[in-house]
Parts: sequence; structure tokens; C-alpha cells
Amino acid sequence: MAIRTEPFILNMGPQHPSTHGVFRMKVTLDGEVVVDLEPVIGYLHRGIEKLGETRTYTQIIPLTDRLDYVASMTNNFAYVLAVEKLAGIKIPERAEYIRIIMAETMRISSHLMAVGFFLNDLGAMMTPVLYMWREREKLLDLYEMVCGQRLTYNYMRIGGVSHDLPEEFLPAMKKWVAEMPRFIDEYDQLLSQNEILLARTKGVCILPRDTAVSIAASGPVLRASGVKWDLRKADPYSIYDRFDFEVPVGTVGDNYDRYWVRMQEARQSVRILEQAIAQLPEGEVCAKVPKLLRPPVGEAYGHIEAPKGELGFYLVSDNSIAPYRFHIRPPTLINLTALKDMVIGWKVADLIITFGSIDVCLGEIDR
Amino acid sequence: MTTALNGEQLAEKIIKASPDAVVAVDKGAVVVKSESLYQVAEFLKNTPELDFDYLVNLTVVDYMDYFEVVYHLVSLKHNHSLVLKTRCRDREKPVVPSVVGLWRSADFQEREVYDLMGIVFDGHPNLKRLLLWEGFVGHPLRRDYL
Amino acid sequence: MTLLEQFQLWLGGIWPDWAAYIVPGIVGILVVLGFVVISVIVFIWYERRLLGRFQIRLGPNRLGPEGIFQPLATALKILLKEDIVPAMGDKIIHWLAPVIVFVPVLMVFAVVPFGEKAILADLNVGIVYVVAISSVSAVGIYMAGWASNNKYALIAALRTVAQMVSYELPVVLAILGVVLMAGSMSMTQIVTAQTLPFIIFQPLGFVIFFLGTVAEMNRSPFDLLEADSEIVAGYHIEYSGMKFAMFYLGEYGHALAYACIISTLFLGGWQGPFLPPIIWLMIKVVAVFSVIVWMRATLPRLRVDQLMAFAWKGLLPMAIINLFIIAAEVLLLPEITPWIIVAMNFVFAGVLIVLWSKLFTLGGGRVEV
Amino acid sequence: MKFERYGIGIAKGMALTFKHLFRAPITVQYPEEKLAVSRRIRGNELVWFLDKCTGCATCAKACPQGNIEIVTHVGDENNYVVDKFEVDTGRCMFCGLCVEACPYDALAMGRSYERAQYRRGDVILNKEQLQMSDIRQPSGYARPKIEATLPRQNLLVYWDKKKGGQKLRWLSLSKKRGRGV
Repeated sequence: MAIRTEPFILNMGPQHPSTHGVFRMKVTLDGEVVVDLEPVIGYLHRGIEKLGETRTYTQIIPLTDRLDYVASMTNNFAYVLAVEKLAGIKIPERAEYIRIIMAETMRISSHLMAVGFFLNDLGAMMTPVLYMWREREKLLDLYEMVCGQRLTYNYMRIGGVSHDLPEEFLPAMKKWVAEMPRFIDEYDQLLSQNEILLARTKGVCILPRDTAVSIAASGPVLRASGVKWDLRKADPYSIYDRFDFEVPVGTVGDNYDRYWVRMQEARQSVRILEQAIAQLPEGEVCAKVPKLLRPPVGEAYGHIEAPKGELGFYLVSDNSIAPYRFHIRPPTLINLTALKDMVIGWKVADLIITFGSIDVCLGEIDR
Repeated sequence: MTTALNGEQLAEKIIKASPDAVVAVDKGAVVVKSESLYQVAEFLKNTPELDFDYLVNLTVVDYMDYFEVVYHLVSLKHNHSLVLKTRCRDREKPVVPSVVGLWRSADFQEREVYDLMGIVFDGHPNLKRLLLWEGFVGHPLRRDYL
Repeated sequence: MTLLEQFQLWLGGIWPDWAAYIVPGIVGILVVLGFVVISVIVFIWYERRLLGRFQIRLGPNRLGPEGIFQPLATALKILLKEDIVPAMGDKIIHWLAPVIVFVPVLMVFAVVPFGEKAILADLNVGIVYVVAISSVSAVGIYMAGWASNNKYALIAALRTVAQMVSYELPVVLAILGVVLMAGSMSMTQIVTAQTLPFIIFQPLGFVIFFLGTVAEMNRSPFDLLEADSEIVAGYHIEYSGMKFAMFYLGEYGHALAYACIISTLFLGGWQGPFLPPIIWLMIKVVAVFSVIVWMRATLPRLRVDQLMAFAWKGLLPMAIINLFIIAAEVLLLPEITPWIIVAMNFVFAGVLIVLWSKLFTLGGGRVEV
Repeated sequence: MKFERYGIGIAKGMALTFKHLFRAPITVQYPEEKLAVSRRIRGNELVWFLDKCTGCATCAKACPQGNIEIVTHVGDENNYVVDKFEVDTGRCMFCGLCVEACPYDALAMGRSYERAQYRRGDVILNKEQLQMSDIRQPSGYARPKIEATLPRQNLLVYWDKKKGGQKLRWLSLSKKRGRGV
């Protein structure tokens, strides 16, 4: 005799320890198995796109800090790239290199946090998080030294960066870059072969290649599914064409691949950093840009490979001091489309870790 | 390097496939009629030498007398990109065909546009407000919303 | 004759019989209760400090010397909290559940030998009593999950029942190996039988018993029913105040009780040179507890189907084979030097672990819905 | 999923956590031990120099939030006299754009970070409160002259090598511990 069962709806979030912010999932469960899922977002909606229409181009930069607050330097970077594309500004060499250094350290720190909290979702009670946070904390110290803040940097400016590096920055950064591979090895020792982690993540919640492309997933989520698409290689913005690095690509697109791609990307970022620090030239750090920038009428879409995926800014100018339209292409909102596809048929526990493996940041999703 | 396809050359191809679809053309973008948007999008996606399989970005600009829906398309295989646009002049009930059937990434983005700009995407499977709550009056990203 | 019985006998000479029977019993219970509560407080502090050190931070160090009074402050805070019962919950069961979780934990300590004669009740079926009593708390946890009228709690409750039932079997089978070797079920006699600790005789039995008990006391990596990242806090999500304190006490009491049982069965209990027996037992208990904390600091959690598979496909067959091996050794080689048996059992353990690593698979994959 | 490695991966991980037992903790006991913050820190509350300010209101225009309220009148020597200079720190996001914008170095970011208030009204600062005092020191953000005079930042990168790094003590703090709360 078949046992009659009834699915029930579980409201996960907005207050839930593993939703990485205020995210809500209406999950239909059959026992422990996820039958249906509906993401509900918007709890952190601050209307940044609307706010941007009333601010000057420079005043928007602090707003972009509040998008993906785990990696705000890359948000600044993407935004100023879009404005420079719109206004046709050429920036000094040294500023380019400083931007690369900041973007790549930001990528490492974001990936460390992503992997750490992914492990936290797996149930490894804070330990990987704290080990990874130690390295991230060292970076935050360096950011604080450069721009005075640890979270919302507001460092990039249209035409360069706001300040030159202090003299004690480079020795400290060199030491950090020299130490980092050893710490990544340690994380590998702690995690990559752990049988429980393998059992929990290998072959779990697969995102097939076709689906990944169709939902326009980007960043590690796309690359874990086997698509070699990294904007740093595919569309080298800034000066990424000068560096020698590889794009790690996963094979099946399961949770383990998403974890693995992030760790490998951190290694590649260390490689880029070594080159960038060695090549860093002297000179100006900011081009001469009028204080109230009035870009010519037109539109520009500037995009970079942010740690979480392709972060784009679409700006429309009407030759006034504020953008006519300021649109953000948040990578994780679009990656989130994949969540439902991945988790149907898996257990609640897999749902949590898959959500962690997408590495969302609600500040960016809700804007 | 992603090559941005020239809109004028591409427009000729589109006209061959579906005549009188193209409204305006410039160097970077092709503007098509909203009625024939779906056919054009299908053509762009399924033609092997174009193969736009990756819808990066979907957004709307409110130019007061018309809305301009902007699609940023990329082909992962050929590594080229295109900006496809369509316009719709009705402010009360602007309707644009949905492209969720072609690119599923349009799912959340169209919902967001519907939420903030009030553009109805015809054929979207689940067109609800995304960021704002149900029962919110108005569409705040329109230029005339105060 | 235990200390308690000697006390009763001595009191019987002065007081009437019934008083001489009851009063020492109450004194004994109070001593054990005090021991449990104080050790639980110390253990909470110890776990937090040790976890802090594993995670390169300090842990609580403010209240009192090295933060030893932090658990007291926590307990005080918990006791002062408002007691909330869910409006749609089952109020009687909700009230009863913490008691049912906590009481069996206390009852386990009745048969834990703290010294040669320091045992509350030296039952001749002591270990069976432990197994029987300790599984009662599963009922309490299930009641808590049911009465809370909360879906997270319900999931946790169902997970608990499955987990407890599954892990009871390998644990009991591992205990049987010890009983066979000791030739008795009484806890004191099991201890006195260990001229060499049974962990050396039965490495595989120890591993099975240890993992099984870790699963029964719901500690990482088997802490599925609390799983704060999945089902928030599981069965005690709707509890606060005194009732929550009971669960908390019960949980750590459970850990303490099982640490005592592991020390008694496999590590030689109170036996040891130079130091008094109670100190030896505590050293062993702390060592076992440290390993549990160490595992908690390192390992991610298993999924529910993997947890089940690990019990039924991994531990249970190994426990059965282990039991047969021990039985054969006890039956066929009673007079042999112990070191030969030790060597044989290590080889068997190695072979079995390698074999099972190759053979069994952990859990299923996607379910079609 | 099989346990193909016989639990060696788990053992390796546990060895790593065990190794960390002998590493010095990286936390500091905050109220008692304080690290030197960055010389460019954008700390709480602005510092305003009355004598340098010309009342041009560039800072007010640069502020993305519109937090700075400045009212002036024309004085005797055809200069602006500042009547009112008010900053709503509660809405300030400490982006530092006002400080960067000031052409006369009359405004600086603060160095303090312990300036929480109990009432919302208390975070609105007026002309007198904004001036430099013992508890309100300027930081070197966009002010290289001030930056050169400030002490160096403690960096976690140099944690257990140079002076100031935490030593491993099994029983954590012993002498440095404060009384706690």
C-alpha cells in the first residue's frame, strides 16, 4: 500500500541564518525533498537606480559601494569604466594598475568569503569562515590604509583613483601576495579532499551547460558548468590583456565545481597580482576630469568580471550632470534564476548549500 | 575582445529575414518594431553565424514620449555582441513581447522592468512584481513618477 | 558492595529501615545531580574555549578567571527570559518534552562507575539499562518537534526519530562485543575486566561505538536535527527560558553521559595509576569530549539520506562482522596472549574499513518529483 | 558517493585544525587593546576648521546625501560669514566627497570611531560641535599634511612577526584583561 503524503510549504527566510541577507524562498517540500521553489526578493530594495538619476556622476560612486558590499571595489570599478566609456576619458597607467590590484584582491576576498560561508551552510561550524576571514581581514586592513574604509571604499574616481597608494602599502601587499598561496594550500588541505564535503557536493544540484547559458549565468556559476567565458579574457577591459593567467573551468557544474572554480580563481588572481605589483609604474593616479562631468549625449554599457559574475552598468546621458538612466546588471540576480532548476528533487540541505554556492549578495539583488 | 557588430550591416540581414521589422539603425544598435521583436530575436538566436545565445542585459529607458526596451546580446561562440532595441509609445499600457522563451535570463529582468517601469511583457509565464510588494501603486522608475 | 550500600547499612544501625533506605538514595541522587550540572557548566565553557582556539580566536574570557562564569551568566540570562508557548502548539506536550529529554540523561548517571565502589546502582544489566534509558530522550525530542507547531521543528523531529533508531543498532552491537569480552553486563565488572583498555582489543568496535554515540548525542557531523544552517535550531526553535535551558542541559548532559560511557567501556573507566579513580575518569571523559569538539570544529554535516546510509550500510554490517569476530575469538581462543588478539583485531579493522570504503555508497542522489 | 580515500581527507582536515590550536589568535580584546587605525581613516564625524572656511558651500554641493547645511551672509570685508554649518551625521555615509571637494582644507574626516549617541537628535552637529577638540581629531583623508603627522596603522599582515602581534598564550589574556562588563 502506498503511503499517502502531502507536500507542505516552508517559508525560508527572510530571517533565516543561511539566506545570506534578507532573501525568502517559498519552498514546497515533500518530506525533505524540494518539489517547488519560488524566490521572493526585494526586502533590501533601496531604489539605487532611481537615486542615481538625481546625483552627479561622482556622487553615484558611493552608491555603487552599497550594491555588492562584499566586493564594493569592483562595483566602483565597473561604474567608473562605464562612465569613462560614455565620456571617452583616458586614464593614467598607474591608476590602471592600482585598479587591477584592487579588483583582484577584492576577487580573492569575495571568493574567500563565498567559500567560507558555503562551508558554513554545509555545517562546518564557522571554522573555514574564520580561517578565510583572517586573510580577508588582512586585505581589509590594506584597503583601510589606502582609502580609509573597510567596507564601502569609494576609492575609484572617474579618470583614475582618489588617492595614491601610501608608501607602506606595497611592502605589506607584497608580503600578503607571497603568503597567500600557502594559505590557499591550507584551505585545500582542510576542504578539497574532505570526504563529507565531497559526498555533500559532488554531483549535487547540477546546472547543465545549456541551462547556464540560457539563463545567462555568469562568473563562477557559468564557468563551473564548463563554459569558458571570463570577461577578462573574452573582452579584456582595462589592461587585463597584459597579464598572463588562466580561466579555471569546471566539468559538470555541480556544487563542488562551483567551490573548486572559486578556489582556483583565487590562485589565478594571486598570479595576476604578482605581475601587476611587479609592473606598477610611477606617475599620476587621476586624469584631469571636470568636477561636474557632462558626458556627451549617448549611452554606454560598461561591464567587468566581478567576483560574482558579470557586473554591468548601463548609462544613458543627456549631457547633464546626472545620468538620464542608470541601470545596474546585477550578476547574482540573474544567477539566482538557476536556483529553482538546480534544486528541484534534492533535499532541503542541498537547497541551502546550492544557494550558498551561487554566492549571492542581497545588496546587489535588491539594489 | 568582444566585437560589437555593426548595426547597419546586421539590419540588412534582419530585413532579409523579416521585412519591415527594423525601425531605426545606428552604429551600435538596431531598433525594431515591438510586434516583430520576437521573430527578430528568434532569428538572431537561431541563425548559426549570429548565434546570440546569451542575453546579458535587459532594461528600459523612459524617454517620456516612448519607452525604449534595450537588449544586450552576446554570442559566446563567436564572441560578438549586439544591442537590440524596441520602442513602445503607449504610456498607459505598454506591451512588448516577452523573450523568456528564447533566453531564460529574461525571466527576472522582465519582471523587474514590469515592476519598476510598468511594461507588460506579453507571454511571460509569471509576470509579477519582483522588487516591490504586491499592491504597490505606480511604477517608480518612470521619469514622471515622483 | 558500593559506597551507597555501605552508607545504607551504617545508617540502618541508627535509623529506622525505611529512612535508612531512602535518605542515602536521596543523598546519592543529589551528589550525582550536582556533579552533572556542574560538569555540564564546565563543559560548556570548555567547549567554547576550545572551539575558540581551533578557530584562532579566544572564546569567552571576560566573566571570572578565564571566563569560567560565562556559562553561568548564559544560564541566568536564559532563565530570566520569557517562556513562550506557540499559540497553536500542543501546550501539554510542549511543557512535557524538555522534562522527557532531560530526565533520562540524568538517569544514565545512575550506573556510571566513578570509582571501584562509587556507583549509584551497580546493576547487573547496567549497560542494557544505559541503552534503554538513553533512547527515551528521542521521544522527548519528537514531542518537542511535534508540539511546537513549526515546520522546521517537525522536520527536525522526524530526522531525530530516524537517526536515533538507525544508530541505536550499531551502538548496541558494538556494546555486545565489549560485553562478550568482559563476560558481564555490569558496568563495574566491565571496568575491572579491562586490564588492557578495550580500545586496544577492539579498535573497530570503538570507532563504531564512538561514531554511533556522536550521532546519538546529535553532535557534528551528525547534528542534523539542530542543523542551524538548514532548519535553524530544529526541535527547540520554539522554546525559550527554562524549557530551553532544560534542552541545553540535556544536550550537554547527554554528551557528558556518553563520554562517561565511552570511557567506561573502552578506555578503562576509573582505572589508572597514581591518581584517584574519579580524576582518571574525568581525564578520559575530557579527552573524549575534546575529540568531539575537535570534530565539530572541522567537519561539515552529512545529509539526511547519507546519514541513514552511513548507519545502515556502513556501521551496521561492520558492527555485525566485528561482533562475530569477537565472539569467535572469545570462544575459540580463550587462553591466548592478549597481544595476539590485539594484532588480529587491528588487521581485521583495517581490512574492514578499506573494504567498506570501496564497497558502500553514501546515500542517493536526485529524486524525481 | 564513496569514501574512496578511507577518510584520509577528513584526517588531513582535522590535522589542520589541530595545527591551528598552536597558532596565536588573531583577535584583540577591543576596549582594552586598541589598534592604530589607518592614517586616512574616514572615521565618525567631520572636523571643521572655522578659520579656514570661506563659506563657499562646495562641500554642501559635493555631498550625495545633502547632509551639509550651510547658511552665510556677506560680511564687512566682502567675505562670507558662516552663520550656520550643520551636518546630519545620522544620514552621512562617510564617503569623504565633501572633504575631497573643499578647496581650502577647511574640512577633514574625523579619526574617532566611538561616537555613538543615544538620541537621534544628538547626531546632528552644529558649528561649535564640529570644531577640532580632544575627542575630535582630524584624519589624513585627502589631507596629506595631516596624514604625515599621524601614527602608522597596525597591520594584520605583520601580525605575529613584529612588535604588537599577539603571542600564543594558552590561558588567553592573563594580565591584559580588563574587568569586563
